[in-house]
Amino acid sequence: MFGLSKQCVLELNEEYKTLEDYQGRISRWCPGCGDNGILTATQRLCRDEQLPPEKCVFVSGIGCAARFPHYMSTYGFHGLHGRALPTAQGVKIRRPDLHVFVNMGDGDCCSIGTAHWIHTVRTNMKLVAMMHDNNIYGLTKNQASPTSPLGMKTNTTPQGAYLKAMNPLTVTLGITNVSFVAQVVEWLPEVLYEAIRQAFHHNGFAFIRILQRCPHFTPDAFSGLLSDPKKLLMLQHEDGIQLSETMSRLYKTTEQHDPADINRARELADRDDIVPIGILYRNENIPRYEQVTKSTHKSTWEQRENVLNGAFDKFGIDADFASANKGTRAGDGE
Amino acid sequence: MFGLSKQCVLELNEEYKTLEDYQGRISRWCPGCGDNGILTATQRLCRDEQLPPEKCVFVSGIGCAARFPHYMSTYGFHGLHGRALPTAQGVKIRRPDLHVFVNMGDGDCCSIGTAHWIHTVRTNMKLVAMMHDNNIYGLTKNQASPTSPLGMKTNTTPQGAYLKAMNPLTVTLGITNVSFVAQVVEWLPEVLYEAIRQAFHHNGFAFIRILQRCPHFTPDAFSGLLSDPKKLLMLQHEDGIQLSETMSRLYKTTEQHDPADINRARELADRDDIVPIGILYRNENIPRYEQVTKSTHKSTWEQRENVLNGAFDKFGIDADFASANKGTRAGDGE
Amino acid sequence: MAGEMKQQTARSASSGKRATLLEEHIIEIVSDSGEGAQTAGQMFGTILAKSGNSVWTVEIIPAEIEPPARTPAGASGNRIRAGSFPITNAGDGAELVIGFNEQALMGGKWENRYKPGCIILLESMWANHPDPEIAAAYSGVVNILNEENYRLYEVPMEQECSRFVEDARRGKNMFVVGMLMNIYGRDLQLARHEIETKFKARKPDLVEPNIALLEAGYEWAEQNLDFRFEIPPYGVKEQQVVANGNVAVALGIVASGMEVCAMYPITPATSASHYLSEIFPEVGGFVHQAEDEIAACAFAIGSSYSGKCAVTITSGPGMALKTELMALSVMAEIPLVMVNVQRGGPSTGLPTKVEQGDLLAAIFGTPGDAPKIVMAPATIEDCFYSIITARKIAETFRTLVIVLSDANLATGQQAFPRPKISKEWGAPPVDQSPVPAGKDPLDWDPVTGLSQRFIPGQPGGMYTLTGLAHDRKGLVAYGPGINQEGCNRRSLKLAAFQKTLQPPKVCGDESGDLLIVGWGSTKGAIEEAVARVRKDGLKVSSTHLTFLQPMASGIKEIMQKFRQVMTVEINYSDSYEDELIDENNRRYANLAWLLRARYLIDVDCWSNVHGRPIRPGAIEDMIRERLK
Amino acid sequence: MAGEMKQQTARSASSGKRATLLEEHIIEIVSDSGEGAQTAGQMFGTILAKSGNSVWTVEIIPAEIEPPARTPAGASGNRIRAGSFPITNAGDGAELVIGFNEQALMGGKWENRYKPGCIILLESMWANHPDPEIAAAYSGVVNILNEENYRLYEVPMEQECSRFVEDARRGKNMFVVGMLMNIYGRDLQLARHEIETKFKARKPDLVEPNIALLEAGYEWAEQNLDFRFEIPPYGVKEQQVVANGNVAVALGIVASGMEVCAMYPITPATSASHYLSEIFPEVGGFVHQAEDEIAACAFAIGSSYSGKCAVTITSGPGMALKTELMALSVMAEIPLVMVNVQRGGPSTGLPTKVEQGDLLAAIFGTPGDAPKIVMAPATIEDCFYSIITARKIAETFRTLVIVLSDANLATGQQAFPRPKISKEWGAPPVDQSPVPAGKDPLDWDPVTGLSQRFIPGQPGGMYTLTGLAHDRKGLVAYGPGINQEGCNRRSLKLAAFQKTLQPPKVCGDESGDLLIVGWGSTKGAIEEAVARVRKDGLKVSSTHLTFLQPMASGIKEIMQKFRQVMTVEINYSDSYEDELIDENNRRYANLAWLLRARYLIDVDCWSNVHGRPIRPGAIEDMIRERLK
Ligand SMILES: Cc1ncc(C[n+]2csc(CCOP(=O)(O)OP(=O)(O)O)c2C)c(N)n1
Ligand SMILES: Cc1ncc(C[n+]2csc(CCOP(=O)(O)OP(=O)(O)O)c2C)c(N)n1
Ligand code: SF4
Ligand code: SF4
Ligand SMILES: [Mg+2]
Ligand SMILES: [Mg+2]
Repeated sequence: MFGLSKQCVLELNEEYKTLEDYQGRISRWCPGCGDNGILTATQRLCRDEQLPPEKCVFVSGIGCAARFPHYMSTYGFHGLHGRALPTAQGVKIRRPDLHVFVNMGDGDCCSIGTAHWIHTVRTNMKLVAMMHDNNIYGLTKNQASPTSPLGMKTNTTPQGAYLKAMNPLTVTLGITNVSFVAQVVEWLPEVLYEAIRQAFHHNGFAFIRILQRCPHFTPDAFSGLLSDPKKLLMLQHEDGIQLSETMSRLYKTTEQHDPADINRARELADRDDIVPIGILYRNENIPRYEQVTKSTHKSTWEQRENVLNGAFDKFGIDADFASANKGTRAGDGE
Repeated sequence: MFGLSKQCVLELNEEYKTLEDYQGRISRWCPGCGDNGILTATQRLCRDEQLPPEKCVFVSGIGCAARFPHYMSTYGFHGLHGRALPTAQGVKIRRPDLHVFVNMGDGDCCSIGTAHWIHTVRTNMKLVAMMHDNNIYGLTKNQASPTSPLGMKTNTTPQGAYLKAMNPLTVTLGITNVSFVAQVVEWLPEVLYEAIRQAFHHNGFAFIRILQRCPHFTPDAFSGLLSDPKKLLMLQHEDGIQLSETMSRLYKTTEQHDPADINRARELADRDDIVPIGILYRNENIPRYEQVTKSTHKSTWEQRENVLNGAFDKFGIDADFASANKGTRAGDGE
Repeated sequence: MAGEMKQQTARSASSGKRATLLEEHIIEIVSDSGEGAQTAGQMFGTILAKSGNSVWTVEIIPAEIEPPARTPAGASGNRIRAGSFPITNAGDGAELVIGFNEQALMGGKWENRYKPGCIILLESMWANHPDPEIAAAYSGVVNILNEENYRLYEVPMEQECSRFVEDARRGKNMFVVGMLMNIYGRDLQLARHEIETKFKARKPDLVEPNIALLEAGYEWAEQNLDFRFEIPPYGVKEQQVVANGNVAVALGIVASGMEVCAMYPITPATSASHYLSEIFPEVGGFVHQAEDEIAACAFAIGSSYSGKCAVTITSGPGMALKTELMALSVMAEIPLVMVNVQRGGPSTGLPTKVEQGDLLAAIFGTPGDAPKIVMAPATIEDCFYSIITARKIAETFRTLVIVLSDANLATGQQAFPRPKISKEWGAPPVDQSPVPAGKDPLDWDPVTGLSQRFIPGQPGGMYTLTGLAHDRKGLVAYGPGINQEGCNRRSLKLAAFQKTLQPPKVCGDESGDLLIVGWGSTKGAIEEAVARVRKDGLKVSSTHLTFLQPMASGIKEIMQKFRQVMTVEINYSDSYEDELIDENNRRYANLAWLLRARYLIDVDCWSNVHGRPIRPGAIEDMIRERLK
Repeated sequence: MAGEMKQQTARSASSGKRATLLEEHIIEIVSDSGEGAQTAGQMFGTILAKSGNSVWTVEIIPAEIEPPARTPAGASGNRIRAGSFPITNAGDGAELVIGFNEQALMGGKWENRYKPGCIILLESMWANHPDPEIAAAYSGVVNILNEENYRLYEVPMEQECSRFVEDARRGKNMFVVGMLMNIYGRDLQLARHEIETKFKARKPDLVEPNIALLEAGYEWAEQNLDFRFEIPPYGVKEQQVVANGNVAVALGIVASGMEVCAMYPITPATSASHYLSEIFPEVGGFVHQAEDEIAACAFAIGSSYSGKCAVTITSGPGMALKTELMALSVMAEIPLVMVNVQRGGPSTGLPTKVEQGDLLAAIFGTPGDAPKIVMAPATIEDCFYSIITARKIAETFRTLVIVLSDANLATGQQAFPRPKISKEWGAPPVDQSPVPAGKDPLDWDPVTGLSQRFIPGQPGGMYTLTGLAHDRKGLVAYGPGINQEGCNRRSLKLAAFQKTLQPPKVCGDESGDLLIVGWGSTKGAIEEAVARVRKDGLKVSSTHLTFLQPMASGIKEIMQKFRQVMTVEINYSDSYEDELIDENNRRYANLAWLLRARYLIDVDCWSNVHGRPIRPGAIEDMIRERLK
């Protein structure tokens, strides 16, 4: 401590953010709801990374999961059902200084939000997307979601869901420009945290599917996984997640999986018999939309004046009247 | 001809449909537009299968490709941009007697229609979907589509498209319940026809991506493929497409690919260096939505009376008042 | 008269105490979620109805799925309005409230749900709670209630119940039913029967302890409460059924002959499809949960086009997403029924609460001219019949019919005469016969509005439907005359249909000082308020519109006979009380806009967006104030 | 006066022939697509403008991308209206038409685009075409034109041009320009200059043959045509720029300081984003083509929320899809500018044609109460400035501003005074300074309507925005009072803004027999028609509204001074001429509805959905008929 002035220490301490600094309103999810664990892991990340709360934006859609931003003390955007991703893209496009997170339910993301999910993966903007997958519509009280397993009785499928559950991982891994795909379960905080952390540091769009318990409507959805650790296939790799010793002792079904290997990632994602947990795929070299679309020009008023004057000169009556048509023809079509 | 009564012959002849019987209004696509070839192949299919024109419905969205139904003399539904697939599902759901075809552009299907594309694959209803992929928005005059190649100059990307083209095949092959995926080019009528034919006979949702020339806006999009037959990888298999001798002589880059092998299909679909042509994947054993959702009860008026009377008894004031609440609580939620 | 008590000497059925004779009473039971206040309320509502009262019940639903215990916003329960005259709405302030804890109770008080000074029966266990904060909170509330002169009775529910069951928390609700049986002097046997039916099949061992709790409640009230009420039955002559508006909609769908319902879940509409999902397969029908509202609407349109007339059910935000397809259905003349169970808006708004804020959006929401028919059920019974009517109109005129229900109808329960089933309700089967030569797919008789629809499968009928401008053959055509003709033809359907409508009835005299015009679920409350003030001689009448577009003839003539006309609606309007508001910028309530524009009569409006059914008492006060 | 010719003795600049002196003339040039009629029209329009005329040009666009040759629907070309007074619209029937084939020509005739008996210059090569059907078609048309007394001149264009170029088909357009130079007596040097600028850079070897063709056309006219026209210049004092409405919108976006435009292609809006895509990067801006309109709108909202005010551009069907997000922008008080370049509806309708059919949808389309500001540019110049204004209002009042342009403005070209650039136009930079304690994110000054927006990045401003009902802190709250307050506060913004609006100007006397009220692109035509009938002493005036919601004060007072009031609009309304229509069911034009509802004045309407700009002559006829 020699040489360190008292003032500095004080200031450092003052600025150090604790978990409480990221806590918004008290969460009102059901007791035992898995969303709580996801919230905690995310707050831990913010604390560990010491993210300035005012630089974080949590964008969500509508649903139980989508209440997430209210429980953070950062900026939050609790928007429309299904529209979290394009909103988040808009937030990020010209604000590289902001850390933008997206929290969606399985209905939010994989049903009404499908088009945005696919296209956001494609644009590969630097966002962390967490899909809270409880296999059900929680907030609207128990309707089938695309990830509801075949035969599950819900209020809209009282005779049982008609279709096999959709696998969001295989879809995501099929999208051109996919750059980060992880799957975790909220009841293993260590892996959950690590996936969010790696997502946060990923250079592009990070998609995490989080299996999330909904004790209220689907108490048994994941009971098989909970009771039998062998049902989880822990993906290990030096470039992926590395399990702690305790975890390794409990979860022994593991595979060395290199997140760079997309073919293997697709095969793993496709397995019906076991649930792969960890980083399925990562590629840090895919161009990011906010970067490739960035203009080299500044948005100063002077620059605007220049451009306007240029246009007015070009369209000036004394100049070239016909050029007013260049590239401006109102198209035909429907 | 012995033993065949004159009357029968006459009737047979009368009923035999020729290509003209499927021709609607004269097509108004640009000269050289690849859509014409797709139309011809489809009319040939109808003729070869002798489909009653009144039993065929061609559903489309909006775009050049989506004008397709007008050029057939069957029933046609030229609906809204992006909404062809859910409309077609609705047509088919309780009309198993109808042959339902869907024609969409790449924008129609892979941009505004993305969510429906993904979910229609998932429901696996018996429909033939042709995606006319000209890598551009034709009808609205030259804007980037999701399949426009990186750097392509269009009216909305005058500096060149920002993103690598989306690969509709890898996406489709990642969707749970995918059951038929083919890729063909419209300038090889033999393969085009064969893919549509196999799609027509497929027991579920058949998705065909057809690379389609748009001489007006993207004259060079496929010139590489046209000039160099080696760039096409012809998938051959006894369960897939088998090339004619002439074709085999011209197109020598081939692979024996079993359409049952989804992993290989995904790898093939993913190749950037070569364009696989043929049936990538087929699985005749995926349940079809219109079948699994079919009720065992008839929709007779008597049956309706029974059900109504049952409900009125149950909700009758002399009976069980409280049961009026069963399963009927207006949900909470957003 | 509503809420007014008359002293009587009659003895109640059950006890030696003097019972007050009432025409009606409003009871609320509130507990934490999971404590069974809803079950208690439903059971007691059933008993009241079975013993001859007219009953309206509404659920009190918390905003969260499992809200934290002991919170005002977390209250769950039931309101029961019972009377000896036909009850058409949830009424004014509750007159007897039972609270399982003081917080749940206070939620209702803050929302002004209780009549000041009403009777309150409050679980007393919290007084001595080990957590001093809880004890203090409890006694704070008790003080307030006493100060404000509520008739507060502290009831040791937990203590009493624990004599019979281990988990007293789960038994209180039957104890409460027992108390109510005593207070309202009903035959205990009726409640025993309810308990038996409820548990016999699935949990027979619960029958006995619950009956014990019931009897304990009854006995406790007998010993400790100094009031009894008697609400004489009202004479029901015909068979009745009880349902909420969403159940009625689902039954209407079955009765209308429709075969497909395509939807995407959204509160408060979803429960209609829940119930429909259960019964629809039994008539060969199918509920399709689509990936979103757009797909749901397109699916319904596709199905309708193929001859299987379809319905799509949604609420405001969902209707917003269907806007583009709504226009297609009109433009391409595909019959479609759309039910919008309105909730509080704008945007996600108040998902569980009532509003009538989607009327103008339903009529005008589609860009371009897309004339459609818009109707609104006013009662739960209407919810049933309006679907049958809507399907018929949709198919007859080949157009979109929007049925505007709302959260008030969706969650309220009421008895109505058991419908007499008629084969006429059903849809005709798909016509597969060949189309005669020379017929065009979009021909339309300009006088009757009728036309033959060509359905896939019909030989000779092949044509291509399009949302582009087109001629009568369905061929795309951009000529100015053709587009004008098409728009004209579609608009004239409304005119032709309009000629068939009957003028609305006037409730009250045909002329007077004030006419109140309403639409949708407010009917019961408006008519009750009007009846009340008319008793005092005020010259007020009301009329209620079922068809909002087009509107029946004769409405202008009705309005002209009154000095003032106003609408009462549950949606937003500016008020002249706001300093910024003047006649140049005031924004009117939905129906007021429509009436003003069509009839050029200075129709005023009184509306709010409190997210609750408008109470008859509030309307009454407004009228008295206005005519003072 | 418009279209009226006066015999003069003056000699035209170029020839010895007598020139008729005109105040204005309307020229149409039509060819098959690809034959260059558009280029010819643009070039001659430029020359007319440079030599001092006021000019309005409109493109004639075929419905297909590459339509078949020699078809009426396939015609491509240009209309030029030039005059010696300010020309504000495309005018009435063309007075001189040049056709490259008789089919393209007949398309315009069927659409009544030509003045009966006007001059027609028609390529004569088809007369002797080897295909007898073609030759017959040609002579059939020639017969018709002669019978109907058109002044038909058959011009051997192909034959003349083939003397100079191999592919005469591609050279005819310059021959046509040459003829026009002679007919209107302009200095040939001007045209030579245009050709040089056009080809010099990219195809220098084309300069010479094109000039040869030009001169040949000039010479041919000199030798063979017996008419010449002179349209004197009108005195322009200030610098002018020429643009179409979509270019003006794009320039307005640059000038407004916005940084993001999110869109999805749709006709006729897309070309605005095409041009913007070219220039926006130069000011650090970005055009995002989203996967659909919903994503585009959400993207724009996200960007605006983060402090980078955004615009989204669309047309009717796209606006329909954005409906839900429009309400979010209002509810969550996020500034957003939405440009809707209206086209013919409903549904896919008439994608390339004009309509003003989205006004009511813009105002009322969102379920629930979502008060937003709706404005409409009336001229191409307005297109530029309205975007600047819209951005300012959107940010000041934190709300949605919808700018309703249309296909008429989008595709018309006109000169207007070169804007004097002002720094005031621009948006303030993103405020990143800490938020003072005690401030709430949704506070709002009830008098001025002003509020401080909290933008991500600002320390101390953290809150969660929501589309659910919420209090001033943005906290979700379902209480009745809070929702009422929120709706009220959002509505009062409109009232506060309304107080700042000036009453519209009256064109003509302040009182009279008839007032015509218009909005949007019809302004020029209405005012011209009014001016014409006023010259004959009719007591007619007009007024034009820029703000449709809210509307300025004083409109009622203006209307009250006229015996009759009506709107003229390009959208659908029922007409009393239809037997089925009566006052109980007539559906009014969009603006007429609004005026009737607000002012209770019996505002009539005259409107159509022909998909074309309304002509001054048609309005004139209607007025004369009405006041007969
Ligand atoms: C446009 C629209 N449609 C429907 C809804 C109703 N809605 C709210 S949340 C939700 C789905 C909730 O499921 P999910 O996304 O899985 O989230 P969870 O509640 O399970 O966390 C739905 C359908 C809505 N708010 N908006
Ligand atoms: C809701 C809506 N948005 C936009 C449009 C405009 N639009 C018509 S076709 C089209 C895209 C055409 O591209 P594609 O689907 O690839 O078909 P193509 O013309 O290339 O065959 C668009 C954007 C529309 N008609 N409706
Ligand atoms: S309903 Fe399920 S997902 Fe929603 S808060 Fe409760 S437990 Fe969580
Ligand atoms: S624009 Fe392209 S896709 Fe459209 S018709 Fe022409 S060639 Fe075909
Ligand atoms: Mg979920
Ligand atoms: Mg395309």
